[in-house]
Amino acid sequence: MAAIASDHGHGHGHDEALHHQFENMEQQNDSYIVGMWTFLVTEVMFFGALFLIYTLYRSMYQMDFFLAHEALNVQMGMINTFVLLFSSFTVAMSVRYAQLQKRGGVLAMLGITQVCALAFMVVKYFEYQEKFGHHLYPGPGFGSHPEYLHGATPNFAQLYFGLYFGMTGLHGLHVVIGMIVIGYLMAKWWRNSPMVTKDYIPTELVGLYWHFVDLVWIFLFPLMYLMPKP
Amino acid sequence: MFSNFPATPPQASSFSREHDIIFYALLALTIIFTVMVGIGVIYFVIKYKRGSDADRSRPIYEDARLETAWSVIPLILALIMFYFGTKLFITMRVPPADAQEIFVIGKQWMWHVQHSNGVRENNTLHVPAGKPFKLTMISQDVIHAFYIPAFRAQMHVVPGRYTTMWFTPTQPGKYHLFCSMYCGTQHSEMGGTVVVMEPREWANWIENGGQSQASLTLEQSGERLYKQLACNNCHGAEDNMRAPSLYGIWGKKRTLTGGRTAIADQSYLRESILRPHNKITNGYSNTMPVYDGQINEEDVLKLMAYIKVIGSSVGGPSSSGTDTAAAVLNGTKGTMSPFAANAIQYQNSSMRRVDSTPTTRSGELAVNAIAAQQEAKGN
Amino acid sequence: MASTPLSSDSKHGGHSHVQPVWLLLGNMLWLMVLLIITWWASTFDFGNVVINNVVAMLIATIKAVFVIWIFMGVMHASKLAKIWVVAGFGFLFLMFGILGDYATRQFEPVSGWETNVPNGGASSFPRQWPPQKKPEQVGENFRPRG
Amino acid sequence: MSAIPADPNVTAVSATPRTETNYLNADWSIKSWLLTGDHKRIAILYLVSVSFFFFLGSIAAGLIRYELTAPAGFILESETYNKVFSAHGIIMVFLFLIVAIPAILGNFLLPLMIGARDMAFPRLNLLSWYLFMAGGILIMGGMINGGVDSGWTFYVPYSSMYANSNVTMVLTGIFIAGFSSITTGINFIVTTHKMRAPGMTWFRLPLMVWALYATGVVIILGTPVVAVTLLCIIFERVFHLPIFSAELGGDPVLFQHLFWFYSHPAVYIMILPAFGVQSELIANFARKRVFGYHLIAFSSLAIAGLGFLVWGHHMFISSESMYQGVVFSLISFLVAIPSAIKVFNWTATLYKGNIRLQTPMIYALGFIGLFTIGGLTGLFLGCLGTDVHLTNTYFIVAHFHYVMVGGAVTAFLGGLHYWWPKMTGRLYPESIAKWNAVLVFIGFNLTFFPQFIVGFMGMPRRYHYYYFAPEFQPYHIMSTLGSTVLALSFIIPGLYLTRSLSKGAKASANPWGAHGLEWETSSPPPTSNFDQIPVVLDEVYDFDPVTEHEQDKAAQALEVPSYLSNEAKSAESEKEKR
Repeated sequence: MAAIASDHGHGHGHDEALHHQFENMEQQNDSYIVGMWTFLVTEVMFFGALFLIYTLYRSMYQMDFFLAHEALNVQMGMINTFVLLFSSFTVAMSVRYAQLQKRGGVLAMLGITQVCALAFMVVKYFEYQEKFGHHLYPGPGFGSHPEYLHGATPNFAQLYFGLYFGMTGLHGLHVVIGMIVIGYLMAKWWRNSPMVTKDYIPTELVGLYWHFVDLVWIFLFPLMYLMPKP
Repeated sequence: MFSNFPATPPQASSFSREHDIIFYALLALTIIFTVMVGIGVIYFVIKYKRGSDADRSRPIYEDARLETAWSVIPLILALIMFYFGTKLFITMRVPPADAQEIFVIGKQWMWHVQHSNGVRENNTLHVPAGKPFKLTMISQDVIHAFYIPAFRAQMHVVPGRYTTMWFTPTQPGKYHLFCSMYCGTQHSEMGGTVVVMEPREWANWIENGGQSQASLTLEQSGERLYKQLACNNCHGAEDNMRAPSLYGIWGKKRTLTGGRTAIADQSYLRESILRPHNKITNGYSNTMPVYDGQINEEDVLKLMAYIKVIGSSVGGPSSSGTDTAAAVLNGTKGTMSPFAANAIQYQNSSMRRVDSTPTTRSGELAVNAIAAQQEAKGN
Repeated sequence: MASTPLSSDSKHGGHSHVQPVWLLLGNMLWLMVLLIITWWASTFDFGNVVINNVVAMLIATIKAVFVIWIFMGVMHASKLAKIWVVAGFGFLFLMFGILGDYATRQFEPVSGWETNVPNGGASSFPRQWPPQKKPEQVGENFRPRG
Repeated sequence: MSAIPADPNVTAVSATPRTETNYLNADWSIKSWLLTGDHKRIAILYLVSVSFFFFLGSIAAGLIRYELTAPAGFILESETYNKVFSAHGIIMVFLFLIVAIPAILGNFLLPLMIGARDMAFPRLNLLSWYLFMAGGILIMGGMINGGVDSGWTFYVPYSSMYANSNVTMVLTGIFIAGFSSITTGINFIVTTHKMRAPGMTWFRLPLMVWALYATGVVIILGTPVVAVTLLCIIFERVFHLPIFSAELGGDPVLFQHLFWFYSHPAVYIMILPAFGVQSELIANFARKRVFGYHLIAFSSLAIAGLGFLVWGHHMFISSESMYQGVVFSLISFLVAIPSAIKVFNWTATLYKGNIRLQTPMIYALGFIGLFTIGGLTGLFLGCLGTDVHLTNTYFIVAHFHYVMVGGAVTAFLGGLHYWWPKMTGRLYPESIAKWNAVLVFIGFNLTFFPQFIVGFMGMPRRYHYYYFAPEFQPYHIMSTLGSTVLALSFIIPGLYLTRSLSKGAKASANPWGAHGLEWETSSPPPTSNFDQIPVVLDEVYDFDPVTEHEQDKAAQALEVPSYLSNEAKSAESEKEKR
């Protein structure tokens, strides 16, 4: 094959945010967006497997799962959903400000997102604490206080709480990772790093991740907290 | 092949022949295609080796007809093999109605087999040639697989779920029995022998209770348990306020609360014993205690056998006393009436481990018969 | 370059499309309305639990679509990104084909297949825990080593 | 025609002048290796670590084979034996096969083949290696610290409740190694989509790139599923979250569904890149464009897609529904067709070629034979009636070794030899390598063919003892004999390839006279791959066997020795000049 010198010669006149392997910003931005979506697809499959397990067991043990779910606190779940939806909005706003290169706006919006994430985790903490206090954690001591089981068969209630802790726990882990990443991004903005100020893509990627975390919760909430009586 | 250097497993069940025909057909296809590709490769390599004077003009790089041909022809052959393989598989998965049931429990690392008349054996399975058998299997711990190469029959044995397999042995002899699903340290030693006997010989064997003795048939122990657990307090001869009667329900369609229906088969009954609140018959409330964790797998099998007997009776409890007694005296012990079997409780008032005291099978039968006669008089 | 939006770099508009505030705000409020509808629908008895479940999942899916379409900017994203979104969820549904196994067999929810007591208890077949070194060898085929 | 003549004799002389600095000698510090973002250096890091794991896995394989020569064993206890075969499976699957071709050859070649300076995400690529090493170290740690005896399939409830070995640590390692796989997959996909040189259209891509792209798709869609499934076992063992526990109403068979939903496509992660390597080798050594380029490219994608629809054929007898079994059997038969197409197309490529029987070509021809047998014996297992008897026996062991070792490992060795001059800038000794390739073929068949027979006879897999069935012994002895030959044939390339690093003759930019962008740059390539990004004007595999044949004839008339010795001579003369 012919090797002819291309116009996109390397090593002249590109800005600081451009990495060496790319020819121009457009290629770089496209690559990052496609890469992030590819990653989100793996995340979809990751949580998808858990949703599949949950769907199967819930269809098998409808009554027990319904009875066991009565131990959850719907108000707290609602509050958390509101908090996450709102934080999704603030992240979307921060991406907008990043595109317009308004540093103050970005920092403010990411700050609010951090507060929301923290609020989410605090509510989660109280929920978990209550479940632990009621001996609803799977394992040897499970269901030693049957009044909290609301009449569900202990074995299947254990299955339900196993999935509850597994799925919300993994989601919580994603929230924590999101908080760390947003914190890192905020530090970059704070220090006026050209990596973020010259290029809105890092902010956009973090935004995509955060929306995905919100997305998972949108499904988790009705599945875990709002179960109809079979 | 030489007798001490075999290359094929023995054929000892009704599936073996059909399986081997499909196997050898696939083998023929494999050989034909491999040889075809092999000869093609060798021929081309020799002919078009660098420096050879072969004609290389006008090479072809794509040919729709050729490529379609070698997509479609293998596809057709594959579909033919699929058809025959599936046909055999469906035969293997659907046991005939007259198959005699054997229960198999797998555990680390042995097989426990219970014949329907209560004879038990460990790591061996005695079956007669020419009679279909259905194995209902469950595991107590991890997943095992019940594998008899000579029968070309294999099925996983899963905890928490019954699996079934069936076969008709054809050739008397001794064959390998393997656990083929990895199950732990002594996986390779979890196995034994399948002994296929002449039908008459087997009848004798089963009559004598096999190797280990069982004083009660599965149905009899089931009935004893039924009484012990006081099932009959609620599930009487006829439907009453508290619970539906179990007489005559075997295989019947049941209407449940909420309009759903279910067939009263093994799995339904099993579930209803262990977790009755899950499927409640229409018109009843959830009053039955949960036996989940209260009774073990063996007990469920016993109860099931007993419920099958009363569930299959048409006329209810009062009709069969004398008939069964007569049947027992004649040595037919297939469908023993619960009341006949019930009498044994008087004989064995103290609970003893089922297989701890070896007694002869015939003696036991005599006891049953006497008890049944007494009972018939009482009626 | 510093004063102009970065979006002007790209001729195609692409994903650097700046979304108006009213769209983002409106989307959030609409999602919150949907959330309240979700809660309301869960308390409402449609007469059949299946309908309830379907409605709940339908609303959740609508919410997800709005998050993906507007917040995540798929609305303005490249065709490739759109393909990945569809493919991702497509394969997710493919995986739910696993449920076909359970739908096509008479599934037995079996529990209590053994007692929970570790060492025997009522069961005549105690689970060996910890596993014994040698299992009991009974029957005619006791197989000596060697 | 291209700027560089197709004839190797001319190429060797008129090769691009060797640039003094290349990616290997750019910086000698250890730090520069451990913090590199260069895809070529990462490939070398992978090569070293994967070879090490392959060595460990092979030792386990040898132990298994020798133990099985005696019906009652003579080296290991049952418990140790179980740990050894589990170690063999886990190392070979998760640390060798899934990684070998994509992460070594794929990493090295993908940017070179499409004319890019690097992968789209170099730092992610490096992270992938670190995750792989972290996973590998955890897995090895778990094996040393208590071992793992649940087999590489980790079926519950054995792995979740009954195994007394260190399953948790090993699973954590596999979980982390899975993310290494995912990052590699993301890199492949984005690089293929976004980093192609100008003029490199989709249908000018080498088939290797198509195969790697398909592999990337399978990785990112499948791996997260198995990751979360294995995580559930970790949860069950550590936090008592009962997800698959039959005692509490969970379903152990669900685990198998989820596990095979990944692990069947994982088989394609192992074999698809091998198909890619195979296409490259066949095209180059037959000096001819691959027959049915489009069909091969699309069949790679078809295999990747259909591969996700056949997981159930691992579960025909595991109490899966009969109806689903029938459906899966049908799709399994269908997925065999794209593979068959590939085999036929490779064979047809040889027709009217100008075939050179050099080492990589011998591996490639061996691949065709072994993969044909491996693929066709797969039909025995996809066919419902015969699967009932053959599954869980040595038949299945033989089948997947024919695909995995006969296919993937053979292709890996062939590809390694083919691109060795490009990777290291050195030539390997041709004659010993050629005989060794034949030895691999013999050793392999001797090892695994008897296992088909013993499997048909009913020998279950993962059995430590078979003293109760002595009729199996002759086949095990044959197999062990073959494994010894096979082990020898794996050690020899290790030795001569290592030796060639210092003693081998220097390679020109294009020692094979091959076509493809990776041969346009010097050997070894400079750190930024190309001095200038190439513009692609030609179709892929633009060989001309007729002209080449004429040139060969002319060269013979002039008594010019074959180009390889020519190459060696020129290298020696260079040495003398110095």
